[in-house]
Amino acid sequence: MEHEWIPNSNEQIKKAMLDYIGVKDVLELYHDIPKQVLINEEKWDSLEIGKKRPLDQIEVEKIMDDVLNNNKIFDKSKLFIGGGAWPHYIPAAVQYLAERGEILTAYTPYQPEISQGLLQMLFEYQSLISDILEMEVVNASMYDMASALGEAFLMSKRINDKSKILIPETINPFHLSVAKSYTTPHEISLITYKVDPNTGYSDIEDIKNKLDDVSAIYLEYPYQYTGIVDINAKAISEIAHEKNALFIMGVNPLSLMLYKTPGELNADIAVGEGQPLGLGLNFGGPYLGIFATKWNAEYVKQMPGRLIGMTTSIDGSSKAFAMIMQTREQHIRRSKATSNITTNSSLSAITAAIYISLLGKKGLKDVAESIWYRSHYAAKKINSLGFKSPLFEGEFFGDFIVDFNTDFEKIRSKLIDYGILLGIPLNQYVTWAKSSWGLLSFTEVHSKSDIDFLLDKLESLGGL
Amino acid sequence: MEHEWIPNSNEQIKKAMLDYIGVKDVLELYHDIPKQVLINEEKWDSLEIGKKRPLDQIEVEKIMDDVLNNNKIFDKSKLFIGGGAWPHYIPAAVQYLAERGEILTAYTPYQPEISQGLLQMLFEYQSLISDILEMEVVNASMYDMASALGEAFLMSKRINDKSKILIPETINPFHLSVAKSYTTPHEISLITYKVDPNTGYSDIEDIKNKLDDVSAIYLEYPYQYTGIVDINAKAISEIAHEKNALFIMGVNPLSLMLYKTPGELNADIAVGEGQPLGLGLNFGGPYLGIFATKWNAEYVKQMPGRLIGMTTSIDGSSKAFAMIMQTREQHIRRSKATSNITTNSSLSAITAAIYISLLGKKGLKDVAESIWYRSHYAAKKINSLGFKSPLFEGEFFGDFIVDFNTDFEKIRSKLIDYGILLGIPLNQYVTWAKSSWGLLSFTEVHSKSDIDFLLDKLESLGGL
Amino acid sequence: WNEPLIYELGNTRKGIGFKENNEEFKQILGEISIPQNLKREKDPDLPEVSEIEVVRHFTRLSEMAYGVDSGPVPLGSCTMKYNPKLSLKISSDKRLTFIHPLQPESTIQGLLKALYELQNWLSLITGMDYCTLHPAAGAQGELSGVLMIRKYHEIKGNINLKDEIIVPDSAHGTNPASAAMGGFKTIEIPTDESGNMDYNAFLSSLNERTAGLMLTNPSTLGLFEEKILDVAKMVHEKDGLLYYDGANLNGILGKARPGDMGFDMAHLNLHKTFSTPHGGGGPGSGPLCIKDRIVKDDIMLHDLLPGPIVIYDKKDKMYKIKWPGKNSPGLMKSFFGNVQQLIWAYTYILTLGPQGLREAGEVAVINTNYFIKLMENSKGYSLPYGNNRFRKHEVVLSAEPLHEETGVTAEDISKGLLDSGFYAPTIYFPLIVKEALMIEFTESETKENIEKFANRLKEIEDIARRNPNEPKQWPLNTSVRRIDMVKANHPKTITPTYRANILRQKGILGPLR
Amino acid sequence: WNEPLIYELGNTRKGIGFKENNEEFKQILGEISIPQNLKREKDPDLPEVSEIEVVRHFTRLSEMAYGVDSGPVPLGSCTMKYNPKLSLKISSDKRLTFIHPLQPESTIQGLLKALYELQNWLSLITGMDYCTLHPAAGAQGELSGVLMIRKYHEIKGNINLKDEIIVPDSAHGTNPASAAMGGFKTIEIPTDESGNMDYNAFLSSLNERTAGLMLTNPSTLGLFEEKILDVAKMVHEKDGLLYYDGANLNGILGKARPGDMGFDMAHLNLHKTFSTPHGGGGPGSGPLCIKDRIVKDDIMLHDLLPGPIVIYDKKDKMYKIKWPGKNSPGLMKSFFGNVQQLIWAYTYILTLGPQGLREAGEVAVINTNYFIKLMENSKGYSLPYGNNRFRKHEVVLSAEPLHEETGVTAEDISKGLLDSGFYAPTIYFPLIVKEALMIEFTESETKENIEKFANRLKEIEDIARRNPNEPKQWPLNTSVRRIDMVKANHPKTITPTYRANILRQKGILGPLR
Repeated sequence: MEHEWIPNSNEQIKKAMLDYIGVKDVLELYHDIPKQVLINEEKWDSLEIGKKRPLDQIEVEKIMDDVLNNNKIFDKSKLFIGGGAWPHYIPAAVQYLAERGEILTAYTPYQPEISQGLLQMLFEYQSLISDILEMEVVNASMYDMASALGEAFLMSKRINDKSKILIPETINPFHLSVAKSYTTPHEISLITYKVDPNTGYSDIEDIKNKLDDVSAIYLEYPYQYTGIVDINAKAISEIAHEKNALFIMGVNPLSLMLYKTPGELNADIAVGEGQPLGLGLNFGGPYLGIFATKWNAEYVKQMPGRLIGMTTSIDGSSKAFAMIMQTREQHIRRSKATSNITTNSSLSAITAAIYISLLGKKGLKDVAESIWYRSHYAAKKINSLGFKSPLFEGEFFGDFIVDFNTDFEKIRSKLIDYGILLGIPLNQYVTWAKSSWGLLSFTEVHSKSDIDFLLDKLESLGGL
Repeated sequence: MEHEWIPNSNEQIKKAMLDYIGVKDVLELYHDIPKQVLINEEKWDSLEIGKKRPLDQIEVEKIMDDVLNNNKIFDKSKLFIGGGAWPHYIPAAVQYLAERGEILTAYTPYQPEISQGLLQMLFEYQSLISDILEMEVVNASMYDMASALGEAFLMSKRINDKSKILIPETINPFHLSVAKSYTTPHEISLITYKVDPNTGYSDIEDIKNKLDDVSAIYLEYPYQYTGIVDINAKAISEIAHEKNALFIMGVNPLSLMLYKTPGELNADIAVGEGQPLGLGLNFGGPYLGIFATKWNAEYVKQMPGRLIGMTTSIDGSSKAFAMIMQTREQHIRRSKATSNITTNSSLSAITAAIYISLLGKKGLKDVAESIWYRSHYAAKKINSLGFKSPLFEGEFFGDFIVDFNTDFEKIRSKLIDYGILLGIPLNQYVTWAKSSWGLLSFTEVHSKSDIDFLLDKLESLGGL
Repeated sequence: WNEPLIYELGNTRKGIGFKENNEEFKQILGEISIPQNLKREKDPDLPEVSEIEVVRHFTRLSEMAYGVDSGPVPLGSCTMKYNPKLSLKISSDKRLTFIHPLQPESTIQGLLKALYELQNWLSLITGMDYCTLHPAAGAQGELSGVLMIRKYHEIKGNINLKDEIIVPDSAHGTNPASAAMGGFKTIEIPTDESGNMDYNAFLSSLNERTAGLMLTNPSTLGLFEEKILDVAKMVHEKDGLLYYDGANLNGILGKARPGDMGFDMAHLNLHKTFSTPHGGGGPGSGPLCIKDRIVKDDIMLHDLLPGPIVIYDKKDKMYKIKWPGKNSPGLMKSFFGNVQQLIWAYTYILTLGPQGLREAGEVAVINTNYFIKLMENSKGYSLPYGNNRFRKHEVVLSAEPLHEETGVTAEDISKGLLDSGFYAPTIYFPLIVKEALMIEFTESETKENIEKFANRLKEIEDIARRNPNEPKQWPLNTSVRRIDMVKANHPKTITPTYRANILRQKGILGPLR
Repeated sequence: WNEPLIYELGNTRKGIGFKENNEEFKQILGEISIPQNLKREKDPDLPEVSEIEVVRHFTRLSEMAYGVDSGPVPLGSCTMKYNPKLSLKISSDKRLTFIHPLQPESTIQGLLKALYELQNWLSLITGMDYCTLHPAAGAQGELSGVLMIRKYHEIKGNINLKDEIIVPDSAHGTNPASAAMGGFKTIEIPTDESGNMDYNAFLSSLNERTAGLMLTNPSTLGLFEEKILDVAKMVHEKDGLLYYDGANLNGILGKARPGDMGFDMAHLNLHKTFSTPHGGGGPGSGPLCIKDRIVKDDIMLHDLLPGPIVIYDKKDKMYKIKWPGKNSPGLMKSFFGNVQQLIWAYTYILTLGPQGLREAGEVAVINTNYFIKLMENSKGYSLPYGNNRFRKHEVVLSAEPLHEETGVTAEDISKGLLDSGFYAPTIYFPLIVKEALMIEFTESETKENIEKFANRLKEIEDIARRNPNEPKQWPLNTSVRRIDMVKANHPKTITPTYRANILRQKGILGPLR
């Protein structure tokens, strides 16, 4: 079957190659496969794979148009939903650059001499994140924040071999599930500490009561399911270090443009979700797991994932980049490796580097301020509509909970008719929330008129 | 006003530069402009340009979403309309490659050593078109077919200094208008020859009666406003050459995959519309003017536009490409140049080269055959609905006229409700058509089910 | 890379095809039947390659090209500014690219509104009254203007008398070429010491035969025509029309407008002032704007526009296209215009607003004069014409001093610039400057790059003095060394297509005679 | 190019910003008020550059990268095939990229249907019963499988007993690493002369502690495990589960299915077999497919899947997502999966259909064996293990003969390949082959390129014999020569970020200790 994606699929070319190999038929090349296992052509071709026949590209585009059009298509400025992934503005230059074929179709840069551009981009990603976090070591990416968190917990155990990790009650439930998957085989128990029901801040006393054999205390900052930026961050850091436990932070790189950084708060490990840095929502992926640690050889040795370093050519004449500390990795260390990760999220990391470069310090701060302003404006206005908004009184960034006094899911459904997707019905995901609570989210994609449109529609549903 | 698109717009940078120049204020650099002419800042800034203030990119995208959404958006498979520009399938690789920045943002390759890639692409365009047309000389592009035609007529006059050019009655009316604009200053009269009202073929006798002082006979092939492929092409060629007139053809590169070529028909000049070769409809542009001529030094010397040639480096060690025959062009010859054209449609030409390369001989023939099949299928089926279809009995390709017995514009309006855009109401553009005539068009983008959908809707309008 | 021709990749594979697509039709209609004497005899000798081969081929070729995305392109009079990716994204949106040119107006109100606004914005930017967005490029805009001049005098019954168009000797080649295409003779006026058009020569060329004047202002020397108001008055007194070549508008953007200087018409190059990409040679877009006036009786100059304009019909509350009527020379191309470029420019103006456009113009001018200052003490390069005057968007240096001293030419210097990662300036133009280097950074270039460029020019000067033969070897770092232009143009070896090459090899094609 | 760091481009300009956007909010809310002890003290030292500088920077850097779009990337076990631009266009469509992961199911029926179909297709391709599309990459798919093995034995009450996983010594490093992350010990089995897992060693390693076996088939040597059915039977007898590493599925695509060989679970690397781009290191996507079976009572193996699956609810006539329940180890990442990759693979399978997938597999195998034949008479390279056997998708040559003769290593050879415009193979892997060159062309490579590659290997052999020092100097044509890896990793000079570099220069940061 001749196909444009398979150059040698032409019958004459194949015949010439088979002749040269010295076989009559391609089947001869498979003669070592047990007969019971080998599938015959007819059977294979009759399987319900695709449309059971090759399609022209024109047919494929038509089908995919159907696939995409058979969804409710929301304008991104009408998506008021976050909870671990947020609609953001992505400048056109980001996608253009990240999709250039030399980057998109490259493999892991095993041959550094011919991949300096790729390596430099990844080094720049590490560096830019490093400056945002104020931490000196950043790896070249993890799958996403959740898996980065799982790896952080394993790393903590490898460092101090203690078995308990304290996590906040209002942790992102997806992160929790993943953290459990990762840690269960290694006998780490995840212990929840409480948050204050009024402020949404962590309950320091509760933490102090649970410090026995603690390997690490984890703080989500801001909490993705409440939007609260915990004022006790510094205190928790100090408590952890007093007990020789690690302080692990889970961050949003954008909020760090305004709030204290893991570096300032003396975190040992920081993980974060890089999706806000120029990546789409993509119904869940791919995203970008940020992983950073302190300038500490033991930590770096125990760190999972790939690291790019700056060095020079052997003759010292030019700067050069290469993968470093490879002895931690699976392809060399095998069962002793710090992680099994190999393919990570390099292209997401490069995308983030392009995004950060395009905006620069001022642009990123603009975005953070936009998020702050919009969410605070919306919270205030929704409150004036007669709802408890925000539910928690603590400092918040971007996301906040509103108690709508009635089933939030119903409100959400009604608004879909206006092309609005409003927030997350929290009680579907966490046990601590009521069915009347919705987690709303606001970013720079929402203009004042977008928010006012939402307010207007919310008001019109008043009688609900 | 600091802006991301103006690197030196930072106030400090500007100040440093102005200081170095030795002026206090940027206005000093404009002191030679008469005071009455100079606009002051306030006045300028108050002009209704854009939104009267700079916008963020996010605001611009919102506004442009409105601009684009405030149109009726037809799926391309529901566009049954041609007449000089046709909906075609454009493989994704075409747009990706043509938009790569090194090509998109390049200038005319005045410095060949650093622009070999660009020059080679243009040379390949010339070559690929040359093989489709079977003519040995093709220029690097004109604006579109209409302007190419105007230039062809001027070239003909330059060659034989005769004053009449014969053109068909059913010529594309836009082409006619442009040809008149170009030729009027040069005292060329455009004389119409008739087509047979039954077959749509040219009236040879009428041509023979009009041969006095004829510089060229022009044949549109196929006629874009009837779809007819003229069976008299060969005869016209011979008549022209007998009278020492030029034979000029206007072609569709896709139809040439099936029909006799300008080369076979001994045309002296061929022009054509390259839009079907991977370009969008774009509400009228940019398109691609194809311009080809015979292997004849006098013709090439009189040819308008840019030519790329293959040669070698001076030491002969490697193949190389460069602009050739530049002495014909305006930047050297000024008022004696063959044309004033400089910026042409290079990127369209490159796009066409990519498109042709991706499809290859077989793929292009597939497209041509698809067009033939679909248009013939539709013509037959519409006929069976009780309309005269096709109106002309001659051989046709892609486009054909149907007499709907009632005001065609009304039928077209009704179908818009179904998301269908059906054809061109001919009598709005040409005098020889009735209001009941519609020019329909079918290409490879229309699947059988798309056409059947149209037939179904047409039938349902029966009572109209 | 040394990339083979696409033909050399062979013809044994399969490209993208649609064969399957036709099977169901074949069953209904049978095989394709084409009259024998219309049937193509032999399939064309096109390549047949797989998709990956095409992608690699053009990827590699693109890496052997150089655009603004690669680095500075200081081509004078070309205004190679940054082409924003924002505009690329919007102008290649399929909601735009699949709008057919003959769609009913009622289905494209969003688009027509934008085009209507663009007409207005360009009118305000140029100080004119009407704009048609029709011309496909600047040169076509010029021709449109020339044809309007012709029509103007024709309607007034003077066309046999009015057959001369005045053009300064510093003008772009397109000016005389456009005038000629419009059937006019061109009268060239020399440039005076200060870089203005020689006013006395101008006056003595002006007469009853004068149909109009074409002027670039600022000129290709980057200098503003100081006597422009007098010139306009004099031309108008002879009932000539003043045509403004908009190629250099970036030099006075937001500071002065052709309409206020007395010009009757002006074209704009959207790829210059309004950031549409040049695509390695086009497509461009050359809107033509005019200041309205009575031509004769009730015929206004705007009735002569050779292209459509969008109007707003207040009664029907919709935007409509007004196609040219009987007083127009006709159309210049099929359909409305190069709409992708128009929408690109629309987004550019929208983003910058009047403040941003002014800033662009100012920074372009600062960049030029900063560069001139950097070069001030260089002995090898001189600044001919108006040596003490500030330039606007561009500057023309002469390498004649260096040439006289060392034999190194403007071309050699260009190649030396290529070797250091810059594109070269426009060279040997305008013709009135010997060994001309015509340099325009636009507002898109950084201070650092301008400094590097100046340093490189000085470095070349040093090398030329130390070893005058070395520059003759340049370029060294490009994908090919200097090119054999004799072979390229010789009748026996000229090769405009691969087909010609093959037929010549087969002995079918002789020399080009 | 020698491109500076983005930091070196400076911090004096302005990037894309949204300042204006906040003015109207500021008027209502006043200045931003953040509690003092939560306020960041100092803005980060990020670059501030203009848009054109960023575009040029990454354009130039991309030209210093090498992907499948640049030329052949014959990395063994990486299956670097062509990444169709069709799929790129579709998977980056904003109708997909702006779907939020927690959108109501009712609003994404089109997407869920496609994902549902993809699950079915992958099940049929692997001969399995259920697939979760959840894992973010192949290695995460492996870990998911290992966690399922763990859970399986846990539910059966055997987890304290079952603590060993068998892995052949030719396995990818991820296999033992994943087993370890799942809390298992790995038992390595040597490879026999014919390239199979040593069957006797396998038998003697098999015991009551055996929790499962992880196998790549065809192996990293490109060889099919001939005794697979016996192996499966034996492992199952010990109540072990068989895990199939799908990295090499391309070698038997359309010819044999892991489900038919007795495997209980398999992950797929969509970037390998199903053409999603690797992006210079990810993101990938590693769906996990399983053959269902009873675990205990009414608990089925599919209940243990650590990821969601899409189901069709016939009653509600809609597609829904079934998230893992209490018998699952939990999720592996946030949300559904790497959906861009999934949709890419969906379009790939849709385009090729079963016939095209089979063709892809067959041509990949033909390409490998054609290359082996081309290399047959070369003395410098040997074919260790199963010397007389056909390979499937890849082949491992040993440069040990050449190394012994000339001292030239696999690494030197790689660099020589870089110099001729190829990417290099995977080297020094699998560990059981000395001076290994692991070569995989996939079905995307042309016959001509395979021949050129073979010729270049032979040419390198000749050069090595003539002048053994020359290869030590390679590469010469890349943007940088060989790299100082000692400096790269030394505690005093290690530089993982620009920040570390700056702080070290300031004396704030010491050696990494």
